[in-house]
Parts: sequence; structure tokens; C-alpha cells
Amino acid sequence: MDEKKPKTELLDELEKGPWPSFVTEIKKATETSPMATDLLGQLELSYHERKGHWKHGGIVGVLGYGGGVIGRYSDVPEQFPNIAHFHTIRINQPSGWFYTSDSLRTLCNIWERHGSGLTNMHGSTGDIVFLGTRTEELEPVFKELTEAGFDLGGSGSAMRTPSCCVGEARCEWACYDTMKLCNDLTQAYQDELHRPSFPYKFKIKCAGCPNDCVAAEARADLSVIGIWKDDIQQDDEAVAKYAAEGLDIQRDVCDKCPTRCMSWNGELTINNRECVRCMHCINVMPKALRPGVEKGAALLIGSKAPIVQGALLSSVLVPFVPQEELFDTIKELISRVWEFWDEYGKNRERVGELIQRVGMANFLDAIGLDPVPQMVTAPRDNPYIYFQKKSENE
Amino acid sequence: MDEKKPKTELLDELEKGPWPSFVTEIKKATETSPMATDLLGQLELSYHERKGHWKHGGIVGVLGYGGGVIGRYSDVPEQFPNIAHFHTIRINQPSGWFYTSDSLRTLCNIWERHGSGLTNMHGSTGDIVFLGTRTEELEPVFKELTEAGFDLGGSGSAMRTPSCCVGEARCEWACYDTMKLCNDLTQAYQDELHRPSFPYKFKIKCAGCPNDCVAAEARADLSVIGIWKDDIQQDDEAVAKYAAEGLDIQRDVCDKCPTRCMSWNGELTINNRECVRCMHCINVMPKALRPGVEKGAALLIGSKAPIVQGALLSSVLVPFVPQEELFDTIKELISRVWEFWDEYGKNRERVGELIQRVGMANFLDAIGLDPVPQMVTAPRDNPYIYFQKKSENE
Amino acid sequence: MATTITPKRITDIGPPHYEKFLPPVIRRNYGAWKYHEVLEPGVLCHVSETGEKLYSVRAASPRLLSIQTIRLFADLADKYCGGYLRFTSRNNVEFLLEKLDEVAPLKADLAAAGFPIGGTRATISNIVHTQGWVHCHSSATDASGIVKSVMDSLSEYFVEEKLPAKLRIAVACCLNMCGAVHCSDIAILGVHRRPPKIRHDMLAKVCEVPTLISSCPTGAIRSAVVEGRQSVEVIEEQCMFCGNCYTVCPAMPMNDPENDGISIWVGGKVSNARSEPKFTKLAIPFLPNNPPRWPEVVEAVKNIVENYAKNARRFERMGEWIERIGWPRFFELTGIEFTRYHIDDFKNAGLTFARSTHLRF
Amino acid sequence: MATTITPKRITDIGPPHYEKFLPPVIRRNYGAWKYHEVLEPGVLCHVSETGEKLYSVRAASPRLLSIQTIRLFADLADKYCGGYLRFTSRNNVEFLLEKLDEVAPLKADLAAAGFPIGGTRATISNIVHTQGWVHCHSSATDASGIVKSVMDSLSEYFVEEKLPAKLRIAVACCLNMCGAVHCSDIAILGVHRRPPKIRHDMLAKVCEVPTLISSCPTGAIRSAVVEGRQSVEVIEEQCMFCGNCYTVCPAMPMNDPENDGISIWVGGKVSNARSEPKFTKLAIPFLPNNPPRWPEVVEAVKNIVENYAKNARRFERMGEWIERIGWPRFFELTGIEFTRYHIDDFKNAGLTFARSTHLRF
Ligand code: SRM
Ligand code: SRM
Ligand code: SRM
Ligand code: SRM
Ligand code: SF4
Ligand code: SF4
Ligand code: SF4
Ligand code: SF4
Ligand code: SF4
Ligand code: SF4
Ligand code: SF4
Ligand code: SF4
Repeated sequence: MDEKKPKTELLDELEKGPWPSFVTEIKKATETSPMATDLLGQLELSYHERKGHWKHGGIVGVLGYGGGVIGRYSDVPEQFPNIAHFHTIRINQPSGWFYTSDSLRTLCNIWERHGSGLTNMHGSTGDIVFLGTRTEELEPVFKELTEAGFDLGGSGSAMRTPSCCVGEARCEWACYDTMKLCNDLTQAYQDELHRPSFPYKFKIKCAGCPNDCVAAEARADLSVIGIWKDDIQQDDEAVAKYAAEGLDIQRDVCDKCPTRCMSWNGELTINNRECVRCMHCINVMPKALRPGVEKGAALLIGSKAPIVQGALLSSVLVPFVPQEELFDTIKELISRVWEFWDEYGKNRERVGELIQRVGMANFLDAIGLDPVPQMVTAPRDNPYIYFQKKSENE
Repeated sequence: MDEKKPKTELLDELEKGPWPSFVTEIKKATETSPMATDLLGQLELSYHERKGHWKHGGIVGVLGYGGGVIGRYSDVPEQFPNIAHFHTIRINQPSGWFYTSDSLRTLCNIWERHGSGLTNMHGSTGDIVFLGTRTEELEPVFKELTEAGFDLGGSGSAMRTPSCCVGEARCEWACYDTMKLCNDLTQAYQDELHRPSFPYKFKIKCAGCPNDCVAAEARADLSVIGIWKDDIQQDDEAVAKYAAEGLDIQRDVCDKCPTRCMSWNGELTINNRECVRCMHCINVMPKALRPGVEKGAALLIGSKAPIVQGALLSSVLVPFVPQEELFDTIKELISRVWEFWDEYGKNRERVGELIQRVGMANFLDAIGLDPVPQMVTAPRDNPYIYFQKKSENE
Repeated sequence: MATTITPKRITDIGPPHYEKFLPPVIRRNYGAWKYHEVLEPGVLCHVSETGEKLYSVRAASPRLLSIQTIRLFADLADKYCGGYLRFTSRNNVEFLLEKLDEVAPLKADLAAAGFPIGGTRATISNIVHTQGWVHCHSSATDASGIVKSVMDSLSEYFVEEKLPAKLRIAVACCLNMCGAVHCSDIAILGVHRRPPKIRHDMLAKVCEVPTLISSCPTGAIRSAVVEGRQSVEVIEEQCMFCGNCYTVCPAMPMNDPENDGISIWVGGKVSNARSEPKFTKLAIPFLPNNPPRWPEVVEAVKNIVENYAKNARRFERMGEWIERIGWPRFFELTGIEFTRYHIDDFKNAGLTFARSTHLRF
Repeated sequence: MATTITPKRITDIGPPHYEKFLPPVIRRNYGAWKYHEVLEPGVLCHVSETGEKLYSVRAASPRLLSIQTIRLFADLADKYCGGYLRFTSRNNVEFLLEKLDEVAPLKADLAAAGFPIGGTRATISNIVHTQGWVHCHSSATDASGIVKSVMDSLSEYFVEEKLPAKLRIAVACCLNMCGAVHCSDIAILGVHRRPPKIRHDMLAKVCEVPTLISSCPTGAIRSAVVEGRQSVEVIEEQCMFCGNCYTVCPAMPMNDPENDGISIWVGGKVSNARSEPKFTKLAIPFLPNNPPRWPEVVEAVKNIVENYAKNARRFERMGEWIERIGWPRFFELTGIEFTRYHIDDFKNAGLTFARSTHLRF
């Protein structure tokens, strides 16, 4: 490319230092894309003026899809004509973010032909993000992507690409096959992903165990978090070995157990009845302790970022589903949740907010789940009970 | 008295069993009062019909006072004419509920002359409660009470009689003189007690230490709870003696310490820096451990029962006031709190509710207190900050 | 104009000063107590820095006392305590002795008069309670009768120290919750389950309609004209039976013998010992009002107490025990059913949803 | 009517199936991993029930990657991993090796290309972040530049295991908080401090006024006619600068270089290990936007990290450490000022008031 390099005295500062530099990345991309050059220029301007230079939104997309593309236009297009349009494309990542070098090269080639050559690997939701192209390139990109076996992710009031931790592919603690479940759910909900028809966005994340390496607890409308029902598997010899190697089992394991249900006197005893399956002891002694053998997942509902009613963490909806039953149970449950949300959800109201508004008990009624004490940290502490008129046998 | 005894087959059941019976008490009172007889009759009726038989309120009182008497009228006066009126009188208890036998007899005599002969020793707020008299008896009772050195308590939207734990009179843990403070405050606020002029009630309770034997945390608009600032006083010999006598110091003391800041290996070490002064270790080993010597109290604000905005616990307003400064500090603080409450409090809005409505920071501004981290369990977790326009040097 | 000299009316004198009610041993050792021992349930011995000792004997009281019984207490105080006694913050009566050898005879006299001795340390002390049908217009149940029935069945826990820790029970007869019902190990609470029955005939005369409407926390009350009269109506689905409307307006009575009853709450506390003060949480949403002995309530409380006694660790209050074993296990052990009513739906409800996978099965 | 045969458009195929991207060693041992070891920061060894081993080498990525760099990664995967690699949930890249002796040369190649290796176990892993000035219209600050500046100063904590436990940092450029900023050990958050500057000229044309009004959580937006045009006005005192109005209406821009800046939050987590997941809490309400290096932000984060590194116990996450020592001490140790802004005044604010005397001085 023979574009003039913009002056980037501020951004150049960000090429110094040990951490890999995004500025270097953009500069690299200028080799193949004039968009990258103008991005550099506009960004330098933002750095000088301490403010962004993008216009508000703009709806663009590919035929038949209602999402997957975030429209973006420069507010200084005269100065930076190559990024007058600078839309991003969200692409369903393969479960667990595994790739072959060939598949990556295919993606790079498509993006060299049709976009800025800049990506996010990956977006915060988990998608492959192609960063910056023109409206007229969207259909060609889409065509080449689908031909290569890739498809768009979600945006707007739609299902978003589910994501998962690496799970059974590389983790001894996975209590179910996270990658399979994530893939199956992504495939099952292609329509909901591509054609926004919900009150707001809906995200699913699948973590293989309570360590929650995909941060489902914090940012999924439906969190599937692996857990076991029986006792921790314990190898006493291996425990002894950790102790011999200098691990302070009392201080670092027992005293950090949230329920203090472990005791150590040369032998480790776990009161599994009181264990809350937090993973700590297993994390510290992976060779000695392992999740039980009766495996499955807890289904939690409703986490999200703070806008507008305050951030929510996912809360327990079904305490345990055996691994074999996960896919079917989730599909059934989701269909009931969506039905209720469709009918009662307000515009831009996430599922978690809806539940808070209508009350958990009413929500459970609507989706046909019985209340169980695992759903709450404690029963109500206020006496404001809406006693129902037709009460069973009270 | 030669009144006919009513039939009380249901109430009679409540004279059986080991616990002292209130029915027996009412029956005893019939010896001196026909009101007691009719009370028995009406109560038996309530027991049959499973509902109360009192009319709604009614404002009665003594000259110049706006409270201290709860008006009460039977809704079946034809059946029970002696309790057609059945007002209660609330009387300031002496601090710590100490009495001489003579003072009690004086009270009994007054009440024999002018009322039902039934009392509560004491009401839930702490008052002496004279249970049941006629409107025309109110002035005579009041006259005799004041002559005997007693005065009325509060009711309605007024200050209520402060109360306190036994404190230095009989407790080794009192961090300030609860009875003196309680008495001084009661005397200081006689006008506010007797002439309702607040948006709602205002209660003060004084506990000598964090054990809070007067339940201030739960039910006082201003809670004064004794605490010390320096280190727990520790007597190692006495500790050793407890251990020798069989106390499991590790399990029963260290493991129950909320911050686990104690350790035991034949010698007890307390990391006083992390101690939250919960009292547990002191409670278990009163001969070995004692509060520190730098004593005073924490001032907490705003607890109350659930009506209407939900129950509140008292929350920290001033983490520590040295014992000598308590009375003056509280008086100054209360005057500022009342000023703000007077101006901004809604009708029937307790101080705790007001603070929640306007925000703690605004409340602090208004009463001229600086925010300190001890006031909160944690800083805010939502990003909805009302940044002020004129911000200092941010 | 006739001039009659009236003696100046005495007002605003406050309570008598406590000092004159303190026994000499206390006056001498005020602020100088060093430590205490519990000699047996109900008998405390406080030892001063000077070595002096004070013996306190705590006896149960029904709180609702006749002047006859108060005179009896006064006589006992004269006989054993130089005329001094006190009441506690839970309405027990305490006799304050200087001599240990007078404790036994005092105990005998109290026992003979029907006043059990106990309530110290790891016992069930007196039940803090309210007026009920004895005096209040608001009550959904009686208070004293429930207290008597429950304590009759639990009195062994008052006179003997058989519990892991203190257990504080409270009774309140309506949602106003006079007392510290909202922070008790076990709370017994009268509840209504039907909306107010509006007295359209008198409403406009006795109540200010705007105040009434704004008194309802859920906005269930609407202004309405009924049979040509200015009145209000209640949207039934929005009413959660708090009774606040009745407090401000007599024309909104809540009483309903068929639907009023009792709820049971557990796990609250006020002390800061170990854990922070806690609110009481719902255990049983509803039990019938069954005077004179409230057998369902007695049974329910006893069941909870016995499970606690059997399973909690030493020094663990009810709420601390439940937090350790988890609520699911509490419901399992007690056999209490977990229902939709247990799930909070008030203001901060979301914060009670289980927001982790810390799960016990 | 001309008939052109168009090839059927491929849609709704979803992502490629992951199986074809799994290296053979994983395919063979899928679901059969037994345990793992961390050989050195950034190098994991997973051992299967069968005894087979998988070596994973984790390298830092700026996340914003050019196709040039992705091709470089692909080449390295070909060279060492039979062409297989993956990315992590925090945007690092992981090379998956069967042979231990290829780890060292791979590391050398990565180092030469400028990609540090680390991020495992008790380190600071990659900063999860957002678009900032690179792509988003909402941003109150940049994201990538802050990440680069902060990680430059903290990279020792990535490549060496010098911390008591994992430390997760996140950056979001506005209150929408894309990512898990609200549950991170340290969160860096772009904030506005002035209300939207209303574009009355275009408002009625581009926005639906009722939707706009109802978008404001505090009800600060009112309909108004300005210079004869239908528009809105904002009650300044009621605005807390959330930007939700701008999300629904382009005529409400929030950008303001003088007043936009950064806030710092601490003590969140998402894992269920030991303690339950926690929200991040406010540490510093405001620091200026100072590109290209944000020295104030770097300094503030470093200060917090170093205090944590020095004072926390092993296995204690940031939030767990602070809860143990108490917030007063956190503010004391870090020298951060506690202000009115730290006291919550949002919906459930009351529950953050210290409702006990559990006090530390
Ligand atoms: C690209 C991405 C950030 C990134 O750099 O990675 C992103 C970018 C935007 N997000 Fe996001 N969000 C992204 C992940 C998230 C996440 C994290 C997640 O999904 O796990 C969250 C928090 C979790 C959640 O959903 O609550 C998130 C919470 C939001 C919100 C607040 C939603 C809420 O209910 O609280 C908004 C505002 C909105 O929807 O109106 C938002 C809105 C936006 C918009 C569309 C801006 C807007 O005002 O409409 C941003 C477009 C930026 C741009 O120009 O490209 N974004 N957003 C992430 C999506 C990439 C991907 O598909 O992989
Ligand atoms: C007599 C007493 C109960 C008892 O048997 O001991 C009592 C009795 C009444 N209380 Fe109470 N309260 C009594 C202590 C309490 C306490 C405990 C305390 O003060 O420590 C509370 C909880 C703490 C608090 O203030 O929040 C309490 C919270 C209420 C409430 C709810 C107030 C609130 O803000 O949540 C009401 C309703 C109201 O004020 O409208 C109330 C209202 C009432 C009324 C006046 C009924 C009414 O609807 O207006 C009761 C009159 C009963 C009667 O006929 O005698 N009473 N009330 C207590 C006063 C005796 C005394 O002076 O010593
Ligand atoms: C007499 C009394 C104070 C008064 O001014 O009247 C009192 C007196 C003592 N209390 Fe108390 N407490 C008294 C009501 C309370 C209350 C208030 C209440 O029950 O409504 C509490 C808060 C209860 C709660 O948390 O719900 C209370 C929580 C404590 C505690 C903390 C117990 C705990 O582990 O949570 C202690 C320490 C202990 O028992 O080890 C304590 C300890 C004591 C000591 C040992 C203090 C001392 O050294 O003298 C006294 C003898 C206690 C005993 O009964 O074993 N006192 N104590 C009250 C007796 C009430 C009764 O008749 O039963
Ligand atoms: C590769 C990755 C999953 C993936 O599918 O991509 C992963 C992989 C592993 N995690 Fe994780 N975690 C990964 C993100 C997470 C996240 C999510 C996040 O950071 O956004 C969390 C939640 C963090 C939080 O709480 O804020 C997470 C919380 C854990 C924990 C719990 C740590 C704790 O004490 O709170 C463990 C257990 C441990 O480290 O002892 C764990 C343990 C592990 C183990 C040891 C599991 C195993 O046996 O293979 C893996 C190697 C960890 C290591 O780095 O030392 N992983 N792990 C993610 C690597 C991200 C990165 O590049 O740094
Ligand atoms: S969430 Fe659990 S199963 Fe999944 S990668 Fe992390 S530790 Fe392994
Ligand atoms: S998993 Fe957690 S709760 Fe269970 S024993 Fe281990 S440390 Fe304790
Ligand atoms: S509150 Fe403290 S000082 Fe007062 S009586 Fe109870 S233990 Fe003693
Ligand atoms: S007073 Fe409480 S916090 Fe302090 S050392 Fe004793 S048990 Fe621990
Ligand atoms: S709890 Fe209710 S019914 Fe009972 S005394 Fe208090 S106000 Fe009256
Ligand atoms: S009882 Fe309470 S909720 Fe029902 S109408 Fe009256 S005030 Fe409203
Ligand atoms: S955090 Fe805000 S500014 Fe940053 S990408 Fe998300 S929506 Fe845009
Ligand atoms: S920024 Fe938020 S609070 Fe301010 S006007 Fe807009 S929506 Fe309302």
C-alpha cells in the first residue's frame, strides 16, 4: 500500500514497552489495508482530543439477518475517507476457540480481501470480530464466510453466540461436555441468533465447573455451570504427598474452605454433606481431590451488566441436571422462559430484570418449576407475603 | 370485690402448666378491680371468636402532654361496661429497671386507686405500662405519679423513653455508663417526649457493649453501643486455666471468631488489628479476656420494625466516641438529625427511612459529618455516581 | 374574678434517678465489676475488682403483672435483698443479693409462688411479646396466650441449660412487630391474609382519603365512590395484608377470624457476637389461630427448637447454625415445606436469590 | 421474466464443528484428563488417565490482532503443534503441544515476536477489554491504550507468579460495561461526569421522545419545546451520567473531553472458589483521561496491586483479602481517599450500610 502514513506521535508511545501493542497491530494491517491507515489517523486524533470520533450506530447487515453487524461511521469522514464506513462483523466462534492454522488463514484471507485486516480474537461475548469494513462489502464477506463454514454471530435484541470454557477438551474438572453443549445450543438457536425477536439480548455461557472460567455467573442470561452431586473423590496417598511436599493443608486448604467442612490431622476428612462444591480444595490439590462421579450442571439465570437496573449475578434456577439430560432440559426450559419473556418482558428488559420485577415465585409458576430452597440464600425476611386466595391446605 | 366472675373455660386452660400465667394475674387483679373482671370476660370472648374486641385508637391524654396514653375502647361495652374505656399509661422507667420495694408499692397503690391493677413490667419500649383505665382517671393518676417522682413516657410522633442495659451497675463489659447516659438523655428530652412534634417516633437505646442486651441494633432510631478502640485485655494465666478446665479454645473460641484473627497453640495470640470487637472470645472467657481500656461507644442510626418500607438495622454513623464525650456529642448530633428530619422527613417516615430515601451522603452533608469507610460494609458496586458539578480537585 | 390558688402542676420531671434504686453493693462497685460466673441457670455471680460479690437470681415473669404479684416481688426483695430488685430487658425479674446462702431460700419462695428460675446463658429466656387481644386493636392473634402455651412446653429449656447457645423467642400480634421480632432466633408473628374490609359507611367521616391512599406501600388503595359516598377500594391482588391502612384509618379493619393466624420465623439475632445482627427469616408462612393452646404453633416451635438443640454446635445461635448447614438442610431436618411464599418478592428480593453455585444437596 | 439461476444462499449454518479443530492428543483424551501441573508460568501440562500428556503454552495477545499476526500464530502452530491452537476466554493464545522438548523453542519464537508467556495460576492474566476509541460510539475513554499502558507496567506479574492468587483486570470504556468489569479483581471503567448535551436540532428527527424519556432510570428527562422544536430537557441534578439515553437516541451525546475520565473498582470475582462471586466495588471515583499513557491510572492500579501482593495471604483473591482486613484498612493501606461517592445511593443502598458494630479502627 502506498498510502501516506499519518503522523502518530501519541500512538507511537504505545509501541514501547513489553506488552504486545495494538498500535503495532494496526500498523501491520496498514500493509494490506488503507482502512487501517485511516484508523490510525483518526485514533491519533482521538488521543489528541481525548474523545471518540464515531457517529452513533447505524443499522446495516446482510440479507435476511437482523444482526451480526455493528454499523459504524466516522464523524470526520473528510479527514479519514477510508473509514467513513467502519462496520464490524461478529462471527460465531467454534466452541472452545480451537482452530487449525488453515481455518485461521482462511479467515485472514477473507478479511484481507474485504475489510481492514483487523480483528478481535475474540470479542467479549466470544465471537470472532472482524473490525471495520464498508457496507457494500458485507454481502461478499458473508458469502465467503459461509462457504468456508462460518456464520454470523448475534447483535441487537437477539440470542448471542453462546460460549464455553475448554471443558473436557483439556480440563480434568469438567462435569459435563461444555464444548458439545455450547455447539449444540448455538446450532439449535441459529434462527434466534440471526433474527432479533426478543425484548432484548439473550446470552448463554457454559462453564464446566464452579471455577467458571468463562465468567458465566457475571454475564449470561442463562449460565450452565458444571457441578457434581455426590462426594469429592479423594486420594489419601496423594494428599499425604502434598503435605510432605510442604503444602500447609490446615492453613491453605481447610481454613480457606468456605464452610470449614474439612479437617486435617495427618488425615484429611471432608464432611461432604456440608461441602458447597466451591472447588477450592480441588484447585489446590488437583492430584489428590477430584469432583464426584455423579456429574451434571446447575442452571442459573439472569446475570448482566449494570445498565439500567443495576448489575445482576446469575441465580440458581435448577440446582442440578444430570449431564445426559442437559441439552433437552435446557431446550425445554429456555422455550418456557422465552415464552414468558416474550409476553411480559418490556422493551430492553433482560430476563434477570424481568424476574426481579414480577417476582421469582411468579416467574417459577409461569415456567412450571417448583420452588426449592437452593434458589435462595435465605427465605424472605419481611412479612409482606402475598397470600393467595385459593390456598392449598393452609 | 363482689362482681360476678365470668365463665372462662378457655382461659382457664391457660392457668395450667409450669409457666407463670397471665390469666392468673388478671384473676388476681379482679380482687381489687372490676375492670380486670370485664377484661377477663372480653378476652374469653376473643378466645371463642378468635378476634380482638377493641375499637380503633382514640386520642386521650393528660393536660399539656400530647402522648403517653394509648386510648382504648371496647367494641362490646354493653357486655363489658367496666372496660368501655381501657386506656394504657406509659411511664418512664428508671434507668436499668431498678426499683426499691417501696417505689414499686407506691406505683401499685396509685394503680389500685385509679386503674385496673394490671401492668406490664415492662412495655417493649421499656416503659412501665399501666394497663387499662378510664379517661377521667388520667389526670388523677398523672398527679399522683408526678408527686411520687414518676412521669409519663412517649407515644405518637414523639421521642420515646430511652432505655439501656444494666451496664456498669452490674456488668464488667460496659464500655460506658449506660444508665447515666440513658437517664441524662431521658431528662434532656422531656419536652420532645411529651409533646409530639416529629414526623414520627424516635427511639434511643443504650447498650454497654456489642452484645447489645437491649436490642438497640434492631429497634432504635439512635443506638449507642459501647465499644473499645485499643486491644483486648488478655490474662494468659486465666486463659491457660480455661484450657486446663477443658475449654476447647481452638474450636470454641478461635474457630468461632468471625475474622479468625486468633490463634492458639498453648498460647493465645490475638491479631487485634483485625479484631472486629464482636465480644465472642470475651463472652466465652470472661475471666481471661476483657474489652480494652480506651472505651466509648459507636453511634448507629435508623433501625426499626418493617412497617412500611421494610425493617432496618441500625447502621454506623460515628464509629467511636470516647465515653466522656458521649452526652455532648449525642446531643449535638441529635439536634442536627432532628433539624434535617423536621425539614425533609415525610409524615410517618422514620429517620432510617429518610436516610435511605435521600441517600446517606446527602444526609451526612446535611448533618455535617464526613464520610468514613466504617459507615459501610463495602463501597458502592454500581457505577451510578452523582458526580457533583463543583468537584474539589478531582 | 375568683382567685383559687392551685398548686403548681408537676410536669416533665422524667423518671426518678436510678441511683436511689441501686442496692448498696452495686453503689459500691458501680463500674468496677471484674468478671462473672453463672452458678446455675438463673443465678449469676458478679465479682468486683474489690472482691465483693453480687448474686442475681432471675425469675420468669408473665410480664402482664397484677399489682398483687408486684407486691409479692416487693416483699421478697425486702426479705432477701434489702428491698432492691430489677427487671430485665426481656421482662424477667431479678433479685439482687449480697449473700450466697440466701439464694436457696429465695429460690424456694419463688418456686412456691410459681416463678421458675433460669433464663441465663444457653437457655430460652422469656418471650418478648406484645398486647394481642388483651389490649391492642391491631392484633391478628393474641400474644400472652401464645407465650404461655409455648413456654409451658419449653420451660425445661428455661430452667436447664440444654441448648448450644442462647435462644430468643419473640411474639408480635401484627405486622407492626412491636419488639424485636424481626431479629429473633424464633419469631411468632400474627398475620392477616385478607384485605381490609372497608367500612364505606364511616370512611369519609373518620379518615382523610389522600393520607389513607398514600399509606399503602403497594399502592393497592384507590379512591372510589361507593353507593354515592366518597370512599376507597382495594385492588385485592396488590394487597399484602400489612395493615398500615388500618393504622391510619379505622374504617379499614383487617380482622378476619377465618383467615388470621400465625407465621413462624427463624434465625435472627441482635448481638454482634460472632456474626453480625441478622433479620429473622420465614420458616412457616401460616398456622391457624387455635386458642386457647395454639397446639400447631407450640408443635412447630418445639420441632425447630429440638432440631436446633440436637444439631447445632456449641455457641452457635439458630441463624448461625442454619447458615452453616444451609437452608435446604434446615427445611429437610425440620420437615417444613418450602413454598413460593418463602421466596422474597419485596424491595431487595433480588439480593436473596442464590447468586452462586455454592450448593448443597 | 429473466430467469437467472442463483446458487442457494448459505445461511444459518452456525460455527464450524469444534471437533475438526481439536488436536489428535485431545481427541484421544477428550473427557479423560486426570490432573494438571503448571510447569512454569504460561506452561500447563495436562495428564490423561491413559498417561498421555498435553503441553499448553499461553502467550499474551493484544486481542486487537492484524491478519498478519494471526498468520504468524498459524505458522507457529504449524511448526510446533501440528497446526492446532486456541484462544482463551481472556483472549490469550494457547499453543497445544504433544512434546515437552518443543516448548522451549516455541517460547523462544514467541519471545522474539514480542509475545510474553504467562498468565497462568497466581498471575495477572490478560486484561479483558472493550472497543474504546477504536470502534465504539459510547466510549468515555479508550480501552486498548489503557490496557497497553497498564500491562506494560504490570507485565512482570504476567510472566512471573508473584501474587497470592489470580488477579483479573478488566477495562470497559463506558457504563455499559461490556465484559465482566462488574466482577473483576480490578476494573478500570470509563465514566462521564456531565449530562448529555442535547442536540435539539436533530432530536425530534432521529429519536422517539417517549422511548427516550422512559430510557432514563432516574426520570431526569422531560419533554420540552426548545426554540419552537419538540425536544427534551435534562434535570441536571437527577442525572447520574449512565448514558442510557444516548444508547437509545443519538441526539444525546455524552462525550466531554474535560469531564470524561476513569474510575477504578476493586474486589470482584466470578469464580465460586472459596467465596461466592462478588461485584467490584468503587475504589477511585475519578482519574483524568490522560492519553497516550494514562499515568494516573497506571499508578493507581499498580499501587493497588502492590498492596495486595504485599499483604494478602496465599489463595486470597483481592476481594477476599479486603474483606478480611476490612475496607477501612484497604483505604488506609492504599492511601486512597474515602469520599461521599463511595457510599452507595442506588436501589439497594441501605444494604451496604454497616449494620453492626463489627468495627476495626
Ligand atoms: C464488541 C463488544 C465489546 C468488545 O470489545 O468485545 C461489545 C460492544 C458493544 N456493546 Fe456490549 N459488547 C460486547 C460484549 C458485551 C458483554 C460481555 C459478554 O457478552 O459476555 C456485556 C456484559 C454482559 C451483558 O450482556 O450484560 C455487554 C454489555 C453491553 C450493554 C449493557 C447491556 C445490559 O443489559 O446491561 C450494552 C448497551 C445496550 O445493549 O444497549 C452494550 C452495547 C454495546 C454496543 C453495541 C454499543 C451500543 O451502545 O449499542 C457496543 C458496540 C461496540 C462497537 O462499536 O463495536 N453492551 N457487552 C462485545 C461483543 C463482542 C462479541 O460479540 O464477542
Ligand atoms: C405497648 C407496646 C407493645 C407491648 O406490649 O410492649 C406497643 C404497642 C403498640 N404499638 Fe408498638 N408498641 C411497643 C413497642 C414497639 C417496639 C419496640 C421498641 O420500642 O423497642 C416497636 C419496634 C421498634 C420500632 O419502633 O420500629 C414497635 C413498633 C410499632 C409500629 C411500627 C413502627 C415502624 O416504624 O415500623 C407501630 C405502628 C405505628 O407506629 O403506626 C406500632 C404501634 C403500636 C400501637 C400504638 C398500635 C397502633 O396501631 O397504633 C400499639 C398500642 C397497643 C396498645 O393497645 O397498647 N408499634 N412498637 C410497646 C410499647 C410499650 C412501651 O412504651 O414500653
Ligand atoms: C440482664 C440482661 C441485661 C439487662 O439490662 O436486663 C443481660 C445480662 C447479661 N447478658 Fe445479655 N442480657 C440481657 C439481654 C440480652 C439481649 C437482649 C434480648 O434478648 O432481647 C441480648 C441480645 C440477644 C440477641 O442477640 O438476640 C443479649 C446478648 C448477650 C450476649 C450475646 C450472646 C450471643 O452469643 O449472641 C451475651 C454473651 C454471652 O451470653 O455469652 C450476653 C451476656 C450477658 C451477661 C453475661 C453480661 C454480664 O457479664 O453481666 C449478663 C448475664 C447474662 C445471662 O443471662 O447469662 N448477653 N443479652 C438481659 C437479660 C434478659 C433476660 O431476662 O433474659
Ligand atoms: C484457559 C482458561 C479456560 C478457557 O476455556 O479459555 C482457563 C483454564 C484453567 N483454569 Fe480458569 N481458565 C480461564 C479463565 C478463567 C476465568 C475467567 C476470566 O478470568 O475471565 C476464571 C474466573 C476468574 C474470576 O473469578 O474472576 C477462572 C477461574 C479459575 C479458577 C478459580 C480461581 C480462584 O481461586 O478464584 C481456577 C482454579 C485455580 O486457579 O486454582 C481455574 C483453573 C483453571 C485450570 C487450572 C483448569 C484446568 O485444570 O485445566 C486451567 C489452567 C489455569 C491457569 O491459567 O492456571 N480457573 N479461569 C481461561 C484462561 C484465561 C486466560 O487466558 O487467562
Ligand atoms: S470452568 Fe472448570 S471445567 Fe471449565 S476450564 Fe475452568 S476449571 Fe476446567
Ligand atoms: S469444595 Fe470447597 S466447600 Fe467443598 S470441601 Fe472443598 S473447599 Fe470445602
Ligand atoms: S450490653 Fe454488654 S455491657 Fe450491657 S449488659 Fe450486655 S454484656 Fe453487659
Ligand atoms: S472479639 Fe470477636 S473478632 Fe475480636 S478476637 Fe474476639 S472473637 Fe475475634
Ligand atoms: S404487634 Fe401489632 S397488634 Fe401487637 S401490640 Fe403491636 S401494634 Fe398491637
Ligand atoms: S393492608 Fe397494606 S397492602 Fe393491603 S391495602 Fe392496606 S396498606 Fe395496602
Ligand atoms: S463498554 Fe461502552 S464504550 Fe466500550 S465497547 Fe462497550 S458499549 Fe462501547
Ligand atoms: S445519562 Fe442516564 S441519568 Fe443522565 S439523562 Fe441520560 S439516561 Fe438519564
